[in-house]
Amino acid sequence: MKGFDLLGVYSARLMEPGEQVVSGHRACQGCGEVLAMRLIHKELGPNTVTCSATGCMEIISSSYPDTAWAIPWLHVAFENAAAVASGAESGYKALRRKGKLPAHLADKKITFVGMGGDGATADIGLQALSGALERGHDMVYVCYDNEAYMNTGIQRSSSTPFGASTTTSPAGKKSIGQQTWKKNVTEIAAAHRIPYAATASPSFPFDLMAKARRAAETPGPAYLHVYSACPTGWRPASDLAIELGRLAVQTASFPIYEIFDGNRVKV
Amino acid sequence: MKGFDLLGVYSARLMEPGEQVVSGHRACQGCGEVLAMRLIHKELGPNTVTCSATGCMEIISSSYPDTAWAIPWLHVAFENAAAVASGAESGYKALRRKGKLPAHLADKKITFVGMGGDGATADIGLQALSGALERGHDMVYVCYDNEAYMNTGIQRSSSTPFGASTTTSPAGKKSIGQQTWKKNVTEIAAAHRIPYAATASPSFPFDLMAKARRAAETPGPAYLHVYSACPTGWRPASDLAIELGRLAVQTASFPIYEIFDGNRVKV
Amino acid sequence: MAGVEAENDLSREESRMIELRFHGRGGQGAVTSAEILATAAIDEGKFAQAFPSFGPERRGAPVIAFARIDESQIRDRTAIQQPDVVMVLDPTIMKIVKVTTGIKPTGMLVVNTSRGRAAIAELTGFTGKLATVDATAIAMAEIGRAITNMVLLGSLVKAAALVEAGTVEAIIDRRFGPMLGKRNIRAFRRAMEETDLG
Amino acid sequence: MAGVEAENDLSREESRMIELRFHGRGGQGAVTSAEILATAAIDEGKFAQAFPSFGPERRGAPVIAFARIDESQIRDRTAIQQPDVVMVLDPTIMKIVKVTTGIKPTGMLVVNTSRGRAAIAELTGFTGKLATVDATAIAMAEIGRAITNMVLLGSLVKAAALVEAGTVEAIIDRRFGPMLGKRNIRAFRRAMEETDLG
Amino acid sequence: MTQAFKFPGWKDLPLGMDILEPGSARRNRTGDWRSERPVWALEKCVKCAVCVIFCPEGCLSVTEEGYPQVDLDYCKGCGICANECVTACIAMEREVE
Amino acid sequence: MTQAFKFPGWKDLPLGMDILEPGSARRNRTGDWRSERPVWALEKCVKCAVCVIFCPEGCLSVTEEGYPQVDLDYCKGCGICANECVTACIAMEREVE
Amino acid sequence: MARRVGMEVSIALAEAAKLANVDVISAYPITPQTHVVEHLSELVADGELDAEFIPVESEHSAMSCCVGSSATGARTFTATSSQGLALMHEILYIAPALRLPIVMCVVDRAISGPISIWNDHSDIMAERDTGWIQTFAENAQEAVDLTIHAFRVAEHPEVSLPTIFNLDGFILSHMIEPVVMPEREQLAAYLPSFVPLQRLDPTKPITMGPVGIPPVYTEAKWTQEVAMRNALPVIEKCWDEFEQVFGRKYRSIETYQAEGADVLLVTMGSIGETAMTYVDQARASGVKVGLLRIRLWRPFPKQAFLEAVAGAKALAVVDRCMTLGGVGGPVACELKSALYHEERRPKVVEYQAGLGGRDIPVSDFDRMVQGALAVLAGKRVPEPRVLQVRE
Amino acid sequence: MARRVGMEVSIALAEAAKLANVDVISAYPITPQTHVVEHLSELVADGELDAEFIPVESEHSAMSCCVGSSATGARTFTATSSQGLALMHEILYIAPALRLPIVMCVVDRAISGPISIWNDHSDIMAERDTGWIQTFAENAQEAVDLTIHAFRVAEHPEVSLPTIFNLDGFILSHMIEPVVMPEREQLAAYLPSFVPLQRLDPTKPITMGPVGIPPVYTEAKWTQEVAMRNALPVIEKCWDEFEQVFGRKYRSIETYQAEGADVLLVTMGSIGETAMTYVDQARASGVKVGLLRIRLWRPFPKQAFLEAVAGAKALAVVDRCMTLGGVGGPVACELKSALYHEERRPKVVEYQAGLGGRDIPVSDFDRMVQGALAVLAGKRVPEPRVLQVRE
Ligand SMILES: Cc1ncc(C[n+]2csc(CCOP(=O)(O)OP(=O)(O)O)c2C)c(N)n1
Ligand SMILES: Cc1ncc(C[n+]2csc(CCOP(=O)(O)OP(=O)(O)O)c2C)c(N)n1
Ligand code: SF4
Ligand code: SF4
Ligand code: SF4
Ligand code: SF4
Ligand code: SF4
Ligand code: SF4
Ligand SMILES: [Mg+2]
Ligand SMILES: [Mg+2]
Repeated sequence: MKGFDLLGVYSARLMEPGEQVVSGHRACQGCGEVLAMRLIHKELGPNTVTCSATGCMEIISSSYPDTAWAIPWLHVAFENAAAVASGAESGYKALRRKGKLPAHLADKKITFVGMGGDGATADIGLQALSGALERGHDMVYVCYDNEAYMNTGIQRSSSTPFGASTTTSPAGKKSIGQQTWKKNVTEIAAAHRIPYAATASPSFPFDLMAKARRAAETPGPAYLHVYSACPTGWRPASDLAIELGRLAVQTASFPIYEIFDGNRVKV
Repeated sequence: MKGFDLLGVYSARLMEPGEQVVSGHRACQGCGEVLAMRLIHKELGPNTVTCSATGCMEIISSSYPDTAWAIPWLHVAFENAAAVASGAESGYKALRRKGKLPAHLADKKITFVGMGGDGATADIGLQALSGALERGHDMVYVCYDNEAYMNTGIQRSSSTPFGASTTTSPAGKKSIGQQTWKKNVTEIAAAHRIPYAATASPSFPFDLMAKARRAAETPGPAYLHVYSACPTGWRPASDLAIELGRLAVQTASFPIYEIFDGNRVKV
Repeated sequence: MAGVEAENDLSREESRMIELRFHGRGGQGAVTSAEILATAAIDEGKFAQAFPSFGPERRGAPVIAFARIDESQIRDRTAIQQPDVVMVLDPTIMKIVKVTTGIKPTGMLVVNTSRGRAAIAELTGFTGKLATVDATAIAMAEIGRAITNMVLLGSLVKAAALVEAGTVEAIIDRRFGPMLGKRNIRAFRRAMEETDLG
Repeated sequence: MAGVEAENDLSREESRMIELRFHGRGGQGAVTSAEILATAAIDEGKFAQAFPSFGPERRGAPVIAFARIDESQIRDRTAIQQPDVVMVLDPTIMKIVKVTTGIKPTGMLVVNTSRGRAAIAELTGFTGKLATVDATAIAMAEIGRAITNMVLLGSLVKAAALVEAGTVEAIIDRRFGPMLGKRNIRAFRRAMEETDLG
Repeated sequence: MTQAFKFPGWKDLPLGMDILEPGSARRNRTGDWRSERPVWALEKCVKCAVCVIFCPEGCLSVTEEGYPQVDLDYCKGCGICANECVTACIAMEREVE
Repeated sequence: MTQAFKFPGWKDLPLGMDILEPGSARRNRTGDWRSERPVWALEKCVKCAVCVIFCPEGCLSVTEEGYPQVDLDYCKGCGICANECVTACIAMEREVE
Repeated sequence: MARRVGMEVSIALAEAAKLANVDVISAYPITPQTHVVEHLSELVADGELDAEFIPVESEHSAMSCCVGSSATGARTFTATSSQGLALMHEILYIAPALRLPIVMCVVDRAISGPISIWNDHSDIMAERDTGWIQTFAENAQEAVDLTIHAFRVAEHPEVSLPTIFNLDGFILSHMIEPVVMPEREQLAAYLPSFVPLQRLDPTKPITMGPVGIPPVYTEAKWTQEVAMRNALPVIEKCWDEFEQVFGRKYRSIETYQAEGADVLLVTMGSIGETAMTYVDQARASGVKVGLLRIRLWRPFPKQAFLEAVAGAKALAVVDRCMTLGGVGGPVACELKSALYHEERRPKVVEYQAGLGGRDIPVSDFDRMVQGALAVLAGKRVPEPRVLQVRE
Repeated sequence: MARRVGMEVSIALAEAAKLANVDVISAYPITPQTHVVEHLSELVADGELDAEFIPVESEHSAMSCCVGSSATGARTFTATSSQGLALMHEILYIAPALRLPIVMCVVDRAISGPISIWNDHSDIMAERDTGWIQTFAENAQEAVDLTIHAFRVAEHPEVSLPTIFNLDGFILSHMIEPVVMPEREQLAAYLPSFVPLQRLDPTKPITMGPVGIPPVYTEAKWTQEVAMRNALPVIEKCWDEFEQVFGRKYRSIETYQAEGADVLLVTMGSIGETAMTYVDQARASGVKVGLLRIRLWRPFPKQAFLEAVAGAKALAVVDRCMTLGGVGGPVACELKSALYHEERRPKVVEYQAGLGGRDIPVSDFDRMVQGALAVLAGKRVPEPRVLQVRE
């Protein structure tokens, strides 16, 4: 049963139909990241506004004239998804309070999502994220962690694990590959004392979706760090994304857990 | 004895003479931040290269043609002191390894310091700091925390405590002042699993100086967060900086402690 | 508009611009006094400007501020090089700053001092109009702190009548609120009485 | 330089530039084959270019690559619109992409297929030179994976003799290292033998 | 070489180059990318829908009878469904020319 | 109104506008900022040097006899030394005109 | 009726933004912009302005938040200067491409290095390609009026472009001077509420900011250029309407004593006022000199400019910014480019002045005009010159 | 002897940086610059290049690290593109002010929005005021040669300025083409080791980057401008020396078939090669057209440019960037400015083309030249035109 518990197996068929990320996107064959993105947004549903960083998920879902998005979606740049989402959240907040929203939006509860890859989150967008968490916006930030800059060709990020060989941390005569330890953004986010932070993996889809929901329902900022296997960057066969994610969790090389108000809870 | 322990009292006179930050700087009367800067650099001594962020300490120490610095010192911008210091450290490292340093520098052990205010550290320079910590440069980063952007006129930072009134988080009919909780950069730094992180205050000068030394002697990145009372920004009389710092520590509103490799040690 | 007869000869023909420079220390309110003076002139329908010296000066350091008053629109924004009036809020400033730099020979020096006219005339070597007041004493007595900026404004109104006392008082009231406003107005009024115009 | 007699009539006069387009799927090595071809030409003293289609195409998606070969310096960097040669690395591509778009009537189509010339001629409607090879079969046999790019290069060298086999083999050897190099060279050679030029 | 979509002239570009049609990527038939296709031995299928949930393309759905069903217009042939199927009832078969 | 320093012409500006003289800020006599000055009743002084260490200006030093000594060229008169003195032997006195 | 008051210019324009009833302010402090945002924070804290004030952690995020906010249809305002503007640089190109009508106040300040908190135009000139509408204010009144005009123009359905109004740091921003504050009723008459042309709306989902692949990038940029060109008459029209409501008149290009002038001084920003003083003096002593002030810098009002200079024999152009290693300052460069193919082209004598807070006194204008007159008298046109360089 | 090899241009120039024995590389990946830094990482990982490779977390930090590194006297290299360059913007002004001879490869790419990974010059044009020396390469050989030249010039004691060499993204950076790789001995003969004029040295402490108060800011900027002007002859001299060592000749302004040309095409970057093809064809059919290529963009070689166009009746200038709402593209604007006061001025017909990765085929050059010929035949000079806008 590949570690997939029975309950899990049969609950799959209870899933609602309806997708916010539709077929026709241009992710690689067998991409674990796009699966995570699809499942999270499926769970969050149509009343979601997503602000995306540049990266694989942006490129493969929004090349004019094709969009894979069935919800309102905004891409601005690589390093500012959290800030853009803060702005969107604040815009709605102000308009709602001031009674300036059109009638059909006035009472709609909307989930605001900022999302990016590990590069967009742990590196170039860390500050925008920290600012958004600190200010306390009511939003969910999702990091898809495939442990490198995949969109630009498998360069190292600070989320690349020690020893991994990437195009900018290649193994060579004088180097074993990545020379630094994986930055733990979830811990960093939790150090902001936000109400909710969690790690997850699409290999455990119901867990992932439940966490997405919890993140959305938490008032204030929530952070979701999703381990996303990337067959292109990791170079295994294209059918292994789920298996690899499951393995990472089961061997605790990527533990999944939740942190409420800074206090860690294992799952 | 104002909480100053006896040992401390009498060790003051054992201090070495020699200053790296000289008189004639333009800090306000009674500035606690410049005191912290002076003491730290006094301890680190002449073989130090300091890279400074824009802020009070930069402006008051380096207005052409006046410099308060007796060590090599470089200011580039507000948000990048940690990156600039990384660069300087790497430059020396490469030149030394390649035998390219002039003879008089070849064997000199140099301490590389990046420094900035709480704004430069917790806000606009957080990412540069995170990057530097993650990459593992052998350097010391010092944050002078006076809990607001003082250089530009007492605007809030993410290090401003909850409820404090600043020019951009003013108390008013609809606001109590700062609406967010103080960001804990020391915890964030420690979440990077760096070998040494500590908090300190110039009100406890020997503790501060000992930590500065420990930070410098730690191989790899060290982070020092220094509570720095600012009479101009906090609006008390000009003779209270030391007293206020002492109070903050003693009431645990600003606890001082050390964290080695991510494990907290109270002092 | 300037209904009061000027007590001196700073000529007030149409469009004769008056330029003022204020000396004080960072944190002492030199800028505020320039500001209140200009606001008063504007409230009286005149044209006026006030501005600080644009530097990052710190608490304690000597600072300056400027004001201009005119009957017609003021188009000059450059620093004032040749002031008609120089105001010295802090007596200790004169030891370290040459406060008379650039002052017009026909100009006026308004000084906070406890030492009297003669001493100041000698110290500064200034031969034009001189107004002195022991502003620190007045401020300590009326406000309880050595914040002399409103006192000096009183002296100025007395000495040069660029604006009316009532206008200034209204602004002080608005700006400082009932408590502190009242004290400052008292200090302002005392200065109008106690200033020594020679 | 091109010492071997060309087996076809792609005219080789001085400065007649040959332009090639390669069709494959992301991850299949179309770019590599263009690159090796160009490098071989350069190693032989010719001028050549190779470049991918500059897009963010993902693994699995149809991709194209280009090459140009000439006796004199090549100054054109624009995309190739009218190729002399079109190489099809993956037989399934032809169902979804019109591989003959823009190809010169005098041009040549080199196709990986197990279905034989006639089927391809019919499928593509192309009436120019056609070279076919069951590259997938060769690759599976020699390399153990369906990586057909070196096989197709063999067919091309056989069909058009733009570069010498030895030059290509040397590059394959350099690039893939001893193990994989040897296998690819075997595949390359088999293609030179098994390619059907009609 | 084929570009089904006709790009609009500049006057017809939406403000800000927004894409106004949600999910317009559906026009992009990524089934073209496939070199292998999943084939079901439905007799072994327990209708658990695990394959459905794990498909990165979202191109699997559940029929009225509860069986999985693939939309080959989008299936890229990654093989995840086959690898994850709890009863191993999916096989990947090479696409023919 | 007084600017002791004569600014160099453009040709004399150092490369990159570096300041080549370490500690050149010493030319900046911040004693001018002072409106109060510290005055010592040395008879009460226990030579602990606590005042010295806490002076933000670094303008206190220790004499040969071990007593603190102020450099009034730089003392800004903040009063920290007076406030921190362990024996309260420092008084702040207003500067006279 | 509208009150005439003495007010610091920064405060006055913040009050104008309040009158515009902005919904979201996202800003980061930097000298000399600080008083603008500080006052806005106070207004929000006191409930005088109902808005979200987002205290971002950098200017990069300030502009990013503005983009997110504006995309929801909120009236969005920010302000910055110098290093802050430079840190926004990347995002400054994106806001106009997304056609988001953000309004930004740029308090112009020299750019580092060396670091300077004082005024010139080197910060804003670096953004001349970005696609923001840009105006320049000369005094308090203009700063207030241009604030209001900026919202009107930016959000105008025929425009929908972000708009910057510039004011000189300190020398204008920190001045206390008289200003007539508009009344709420006037605002209501002039500035309609913002009806966004696009919005992140779950009931009508759109995708904003997709990739501009080569078949479409050129067209996308061209639509931006066309939008800028089309904005020009709307901007003028909004000034006409402004005059009707408020009684004060603005034009893209404004002249002073230009009639019969042989030499026209060309300025942008607050030095225009000193230049007027100079022109008055020079005219009085018989020099045929006038003044041309560029109020609208982007889109550049080429036609109006050409008409305004038609009679002049020489222009003395003041740039507040250097193009290091370039042919001259950015404004002069552009003006010469605009004039290049004209039949009757004035000589253009270029000056770079007022850098990093150095005052441009009346005497400097005289030097400039004398330089231009010398050229008219037959002297070779000198290379662009930086004024007041100490030897 | 120097080997002629087929190599991807990015790899080739990374190899050139290796030959220059750089000490510190601090870079952040971005398409299409990636192959440059990837190859450098490999060289370092394999010990073929002894250098610190700093894998920064953003381009802002990349440039900041470069500043810190260069200030220690280390030979410092970086590379970027587009959004990355834009994110460095603030620091780009500071490196030249500090006179730090950093060398940067800019792989030119269009700037967002809309986001595009493809080539044009909108990224680099935004940095035309900053004070970096800037050259443009047209092919692999030039990219390699300009890499080496960049170090020579930047570190030249009479220059000491940071230097950018540009190459077009993809269309040049990703080409495999022939290149003659220099040999170590040649490098040794041409490029001396870096002797910094300033250094963060504890035995001789200096303060770098102090505040530029108004009495000194103007002078500081003027020294930068003078440094740029003085760099011009040194740059040319370094090309002369280059020719002596490597046998290849470069000039600030280069012409092709310019003699007797009525119309000169003006290009910058790799499209110059296609333009040559066009010129050959056009000449063959009797059109009197030539080509002028700007190799050195900063400092702008005004004199050489004026001499090169002296005989032409019209210029057809290609900008790879739009100045939205401006008078025209940045290159054309500057050229017209340079020509403004010349006695005999060619007509300048402006085109903006090749935006966001759109090819400029030979036929486009023909359209441009036809446009210029039409002007010579009496047609009004058209407004700047963007080519290939789909109606
Ligand atoms: C300022 C800036 N720098 C660099 C880039 C280039 N870039 C775009 S996406 C990307 C990597 C994305 O990595 P990650 O965030 O991990 O997402 P992934 O593609 O791996 O999902 C990079 C380096 C950019 N767009 N903008
Ligand atoms: C990019 C940028 N944004 C803003 C500024 C303006 N600025 C300079 S220093 C400063 C505040 C400094 O605050 P902090 O770091 O806490 O140091 P402090 O002055 O309080 O010691 C600000 C906002 C700047 N120089 N650069
Ligand atoms: S590169 Fe990796 S993360 Fe990106 S689309 Fe492909 S499989 Fe997914
Ligand atoms: S404002 Fe505060 S921190 Fe800054 S110099 Fe003054 S006292 Fe020190
Ligand atoms: S092969 Fe992959 S894409 Fe196709 S249905 Fe299975 S999981 Fe989905
Ligand atoms: S995973 Fe296998 S058993 Fe389950 S529904 Fe899919 S095909 Fe049937
Ligand atoms: S008053 Fe302040 S500055 Fe003066 S000596 Fe005492 S501590 Fe130092
Ligand atoms: S703190 Fe007091 S007792 Fe101690 S040395 Fe200073 S003056 Fe003497
Ligand atoms: Mg990633
Ligand atoms: Mg601070």
